Amino acid sequence: MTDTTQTERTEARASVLSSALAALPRPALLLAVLIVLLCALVIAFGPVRALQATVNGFVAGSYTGLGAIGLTLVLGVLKLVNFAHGDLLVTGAYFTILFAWLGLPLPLAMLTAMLATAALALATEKIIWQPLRLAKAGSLQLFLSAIGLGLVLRFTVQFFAGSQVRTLGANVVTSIAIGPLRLGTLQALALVVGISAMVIVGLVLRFTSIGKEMRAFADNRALAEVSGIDTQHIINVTWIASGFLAALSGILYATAIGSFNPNFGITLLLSLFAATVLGGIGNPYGALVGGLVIGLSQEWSTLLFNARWKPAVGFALLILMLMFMPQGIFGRAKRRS
Amino acid sequence: MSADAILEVADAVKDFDGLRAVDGASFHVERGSITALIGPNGAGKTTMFDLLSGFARLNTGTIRFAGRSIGGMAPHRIARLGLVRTFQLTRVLAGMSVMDNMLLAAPSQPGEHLPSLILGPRRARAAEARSRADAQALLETFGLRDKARDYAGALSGGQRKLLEIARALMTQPSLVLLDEPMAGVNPTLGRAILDHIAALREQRGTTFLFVEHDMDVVMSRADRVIVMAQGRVISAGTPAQVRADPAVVEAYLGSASPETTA
Amino acid sequence: MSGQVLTVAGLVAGYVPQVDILNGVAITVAKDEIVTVVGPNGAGKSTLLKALVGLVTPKSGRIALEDKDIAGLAPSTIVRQGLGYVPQRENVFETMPVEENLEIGLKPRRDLPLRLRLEAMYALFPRLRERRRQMAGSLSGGERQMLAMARALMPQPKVLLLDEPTAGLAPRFVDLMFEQVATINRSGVTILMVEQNATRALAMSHRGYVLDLGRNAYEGEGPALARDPKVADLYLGGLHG
Amino acid sequence: MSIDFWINVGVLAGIYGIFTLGLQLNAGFTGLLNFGQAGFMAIGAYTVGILVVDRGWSLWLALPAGIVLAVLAGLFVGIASLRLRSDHFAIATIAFAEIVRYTLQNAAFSGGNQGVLGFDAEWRAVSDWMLPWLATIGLGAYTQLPLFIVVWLAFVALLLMMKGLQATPWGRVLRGIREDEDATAALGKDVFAYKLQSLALAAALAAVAGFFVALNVTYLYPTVFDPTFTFFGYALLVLGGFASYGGVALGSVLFWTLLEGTRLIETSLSAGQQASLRFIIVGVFLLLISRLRPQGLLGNVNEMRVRP
Amino acid sequence: QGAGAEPLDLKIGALLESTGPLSELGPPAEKAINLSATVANKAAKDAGVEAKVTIVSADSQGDPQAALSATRTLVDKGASCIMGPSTTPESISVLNGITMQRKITLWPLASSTRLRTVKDDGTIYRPVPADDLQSKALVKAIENHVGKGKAVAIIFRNEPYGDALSKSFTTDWQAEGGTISSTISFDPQQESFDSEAGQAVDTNPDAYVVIDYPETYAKLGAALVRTGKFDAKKVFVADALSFAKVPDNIPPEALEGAYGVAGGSPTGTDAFKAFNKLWDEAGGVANASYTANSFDAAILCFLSAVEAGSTEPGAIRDKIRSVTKDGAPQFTIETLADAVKTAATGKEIDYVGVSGAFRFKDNGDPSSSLYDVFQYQGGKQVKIEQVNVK
Ligand SMILES: Nc1ncnc2c1ncn2[C@@H]1O[C@H](COP(=O)(O)OP(=O)(O)OP(=O)(O)O)[C@@H](O)[C@H]1O
Ligand SMILES: Nc1ncnc2c1ncn2[C@@H]1O[C@H](COP(=O)(O)OP(=O)(O)OP(=O)(O)O)[C@@H](O)[C@H]1O
Ligand SMILES: [Mg+2]
Ligand SMILES: [Mg+2]
Repeated sequence: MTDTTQTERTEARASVLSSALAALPRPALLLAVLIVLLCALVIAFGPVRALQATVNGFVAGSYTGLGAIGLTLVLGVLKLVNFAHGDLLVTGAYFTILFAWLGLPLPLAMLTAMLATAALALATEKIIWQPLRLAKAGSLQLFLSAIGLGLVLRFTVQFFAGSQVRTLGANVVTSIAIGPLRLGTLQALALVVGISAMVIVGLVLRFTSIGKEMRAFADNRALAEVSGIDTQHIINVTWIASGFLAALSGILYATAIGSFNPNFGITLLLSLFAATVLGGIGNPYGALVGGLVIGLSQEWSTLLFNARWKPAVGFALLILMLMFMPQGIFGRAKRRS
Repeated sequence: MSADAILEVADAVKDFDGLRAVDGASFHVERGSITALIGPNGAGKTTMFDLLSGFARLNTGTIRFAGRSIGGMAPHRIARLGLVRTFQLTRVLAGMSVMDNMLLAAPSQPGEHLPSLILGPRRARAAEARSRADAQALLETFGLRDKARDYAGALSGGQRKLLEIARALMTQPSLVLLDEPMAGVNPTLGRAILDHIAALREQRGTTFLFVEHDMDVVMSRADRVIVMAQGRVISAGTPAQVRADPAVVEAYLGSASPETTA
Repeated sequence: MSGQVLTVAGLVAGYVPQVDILNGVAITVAKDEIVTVVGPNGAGKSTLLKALVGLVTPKSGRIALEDKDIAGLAPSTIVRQGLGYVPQRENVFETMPVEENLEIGLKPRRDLPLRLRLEAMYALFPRLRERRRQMAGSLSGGERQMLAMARALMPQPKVLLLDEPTAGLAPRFVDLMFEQVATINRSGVTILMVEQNATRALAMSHRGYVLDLGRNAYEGEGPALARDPKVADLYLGGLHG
Repeated sequence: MSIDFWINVGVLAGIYGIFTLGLQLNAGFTGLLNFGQAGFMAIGAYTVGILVVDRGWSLWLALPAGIVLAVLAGLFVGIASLRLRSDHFAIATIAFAEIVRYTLQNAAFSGGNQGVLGFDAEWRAVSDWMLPWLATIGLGAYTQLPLFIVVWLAFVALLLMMKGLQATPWGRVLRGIREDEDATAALGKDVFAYKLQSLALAAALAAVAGFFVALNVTYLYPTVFDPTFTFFGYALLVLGGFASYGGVALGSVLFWTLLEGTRLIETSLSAGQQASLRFIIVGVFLLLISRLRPQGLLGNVNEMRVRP
Repeated sequence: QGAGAEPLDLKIGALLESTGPLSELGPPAEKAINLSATVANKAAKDAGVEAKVTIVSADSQGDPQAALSATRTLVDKGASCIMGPSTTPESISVLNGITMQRKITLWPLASSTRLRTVKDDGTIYRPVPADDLQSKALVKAIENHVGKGKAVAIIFRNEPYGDALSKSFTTDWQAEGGTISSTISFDPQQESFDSEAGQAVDTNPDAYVVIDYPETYAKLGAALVRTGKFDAKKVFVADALSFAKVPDNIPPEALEGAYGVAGGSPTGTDAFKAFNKLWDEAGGVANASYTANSFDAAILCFLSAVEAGSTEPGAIRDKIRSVTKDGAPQFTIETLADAVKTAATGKEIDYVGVSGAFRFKDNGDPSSSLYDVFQYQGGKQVKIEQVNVK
């Protein structure tokens, strides 16, 4: 008896708190928390160090976030844990090398590489994913195929290009000075492209007809089909977009980081997934915000701990955030009955 | 409140981001009765079931079941107390056979706990045999005998509903909440099931609270009827009383009162 | 055969290769008819509708929509030829707001003005207008059913397949739904409907079929079929009143 | 190629098999996407290493201690994150495993970057005791054979145990949770407690696998326990078949035969290209197998189809 | 014994990180070992000695477990010595698992002192100096070019190599009265290192010690330059960043003017130049760190086999000290044919490698205490001085 009333009382208290918090939309809440943290860091470490770490966090976050947009699309729309997504990034970067080597000027080589990667992504749909879908393969089965595809992509690249480190030759040492703060020129580019890509994809999903169809497909395939949506078209578009975005981020990554080998995709993959899930699967804003949160937490942590703990701190924060925002940043609760 | 109430709800309130789905509802259910909960679509009936079964948390108000306050209790604990529900949008365990769906619901299977499983495998097997017989009988009643070995995910819409009800009864509950048990069920089979429910009430004293839109069923089978509209209880009483209540006619029955359909 | 909007003959279909759920079903629906299919749970009624709309691929048999063979076509193609379908389960896009659900419904007919169609649907089901911004997944059972119906009506289909349209609806909406079905029918939409609320459905239908074990069991004029004592006893829960 | 080589493949198959039994219990039978299995393995293995080397414990005492610690870690992770949605749980467990790995790499108690060495003397004694005995049947030359035997004895025993457990009402509750945890809770099952048990048991299995990894490589080093281990585990799980313990054994043997057997392909390519080709072939095989048998070798195709 | 009895068909196993997290190390190591076979075969032919070297290679994947499998395939293919692997964990598992039992010499490029704590039965020979010597050379170099007792920032890649070397450097530097202004270790899997770079320059040290691989230094170096407060002339790199020519993925600004140390005092020798010429002529991947060491190790194995007149691993192992004999006639890569001729007669020789002279201690570590201090000038390694450490 007593313990029931006890739970009820704590229940009540918890609900007052949580309803106060729930009144704020979660992204706003998150923003508030981040700003408070930033202020604390500014007080503790001075504005220059704290703000520089913040700038660095944005850069790291934009690499991850941009890479995650294509991933979140495929995961959200096609329910496919694309373990090969990192390797699509790699393919994009190496296609650029290939086309530049064939004589195209670099910008043109990059554009061609993005188109080629999009075409490749579409080809994987025809060769691999479509048959599996028809066989009603479950998500873990798709995961296995994605592992296989990832191996094929990565090592095909390595077969032809070798595993030694490559560069696209961009100047990675110039930086923009904002007062005492420094931001690499190409890093700034990555940041801008990352945010633009997110906004564009977000707007397309939200407002355009194809975007709505994609969301409908993501929600319920059979119903989308009987609502007259050409589902195969949706799938194709999703792959093309995902391949294009993957190549875009792979190329940007290769350019801004300056050196890479065929492993960079697989190394990046875990953070891509983390950003995707944290932000809410299928949500491009979520992917970028998720990436930024991870980036910020890692870079901020270097103010407090030795940088060797940076990845661990990032992961620890990820767990904490998931515990406090069980729906993710942009996710929604589902009705249980 | 009535001394013989198995369930008492007082001033229950439930909000969903700005929308008040249950708005201070109070009612009680008498032990051993068959009570119908009716009301227009969106009245908050399913939400009320969610609150009763622990799937949603009350904002304010109290719920007492068999003398205990169960507001805020976890669903499994409420179920173990003997209050079991079915879902309006059916939730069968798709990747398990129909029989396994039933056996899972069997009450007090010692084999479900590792220590007793390891210490007394015999008892687990005996309980299993008993449950299997019970399940078989229920499936027979619910027209699912031939489907026992099929995956529940391969059932038709109505069959899912039937399995859901049978599974709830399998737990040998003292109070069953049925959310639109007859929707989608073939009327002939539906009658047999209603007969079975009536028999269970007679034999075991099981209490039933069910949401139903089929007024023939409500009027002919329920001892008491509770009417909800816009999150509140607007009327409660015998079928005849409720049917005569102008508020009910206005809010719910409309032209569809049984007189006009029969 | 002319005049038949929908012709199904010798239809055999199932979900897995080894098991046939439909064993040679034959039905016809003439233009402007309301035809109701009733039968026990698991008889294959939903499967029949799924086969018509292309979600289940027939193994053999003929399905024709106005003399065009549509067996084996993709659902989206079939739907664009003027077939509307309301599934029995999972019939709304749960993660999308009500209004977007309706918007998606209009896909097969890009020529119709969205605004007008939305207004028409909201006029039909005012409850949906109130809930237009709510996620469909959090609707109540009855609201959901209304949305499912409205979504299918958006593109003004020639033929409407309804799988238990009144399940879960409050009596007043059951009436409304049946009225709507009649109205829609009068406006030139042919209707094939599966109902467990069989007595009433048959009463308003031109013709009816009883399906059992994947086969035609009985057929006849709607009200007459409902009055047939054998049918009533075996399938309709006995005669009321 | 030589028997030694294949014995090694067998050892790996056995180790990954034990490891994946836990994943199968979690993912295949409870619906828990545990991607932190490598973390539990690391905890088990490092506990043994540290207790033996730093504390002077006997290996035989340290082994159960390793299991206990892994189970405690499983309970801890479970309590912290089992209430999360499945995709969040997957990411949270990966994060946990990575935290474990980085801690082991950066902390002092675990030898940090220099790892732990010299915990296996007692095992070597056993192995050396077995070798002459093996020599009597003409197998004395294979120094890895004792490990192979022990690994597979353990694997088969654990596999039978898990299979047996799964066939009980206890296992049925787990499957209920896999299908729909709310519906299972509505029937009175304490979903959380069962998930915890599932996770803790998987952690114990991971610890056992970790012991054998340690004995096989004779050295404890953090990157051995990186997430790739878990990904491989899932790969062979799916290869063998979802929700099938027999599939784990078959999948593991097939996977490792494939992965290591491709080393034997001889070409005139450069070493780098040869190595790439090997993984291309592995990748193509994985794609082919999942295309030809999407339910996995021993998976149930009907069960796969009824899932929404 | 020795000469002419039977033609020698020597198989040298190359345990390469062809795939996996360290796969950038694979191609240069592979090329170095292949070059050694070409050079050795030519020398044998010129010397008229019937000996042939073939390279058999396997992929260690940078992983102790995979390294075991890879080594087994090398053994099956008849390898008598094994070149590589690059990391301590791989080396230990391969040593304990295989090479020790079979008495096959293992030539790991790992420089961690941890390897010394393993009982290796005399099968380990390291063609690279262990960390404790190198750290002393770094101390000397900094003292010579920056001064004693100054503040040094250490930046290292968080791996056994960086970890161990940074520790011994810290001890050695502090023993000489110097201070460490900051020690920054970074995880190689990260994409950006701007915070790490910022921390390093923020302490405004007199010198930086950078213990890193080229692949990560390309990123870290760029980040250092981006801070705008970085002076590459203050940098002292450890041997993993020692190359004849700065690779083109490393921004020039990150290394121009930087100092470094190279064990065995190789830079500037004729052999070193000859090797680099050979490398460039062969085409393919650019030269990298440790290629000379891999090359030398393979040549040593070959010479030992010639000396032993056998490809039996145990026999080769016993002859390694006879081909690196102090006081015996010295030969280099340019006079390799003569070395083969002499060795074939069973006489002791002293092969002075591209990476310097070899003196192996009992534990198989090089005992050479000579180090070159070099500086990168115009993207090229230029020898500045030689230091002797004890
Ligand atoms: N999670 C939620 N978020 C927002 N609104 C909700 C949520 N759950 C329920 N509602 C709303 O609360 C109201 C009550 O819903 P409930 O399902 O209880 O109705 P009901 O009486 O069972 O109706 P029906 O007879 O149609 O099933 C509905 O208007 C519904 O849209
Ligand atoms: N996805 C499926 N896989 C395999 N079998 C199925 C599947 N769906 C339905 N079935 C089987 O097909 C038969 C007919 O199902 P169907 O849904 O057509 O019945 P129904 O007549 O619509 O019944 P209800 O009135 O209960 O909705 C049933 O026996 C059912 O078990
Ligand atoms: Mg309801
Ligand atoms: Mg049906």
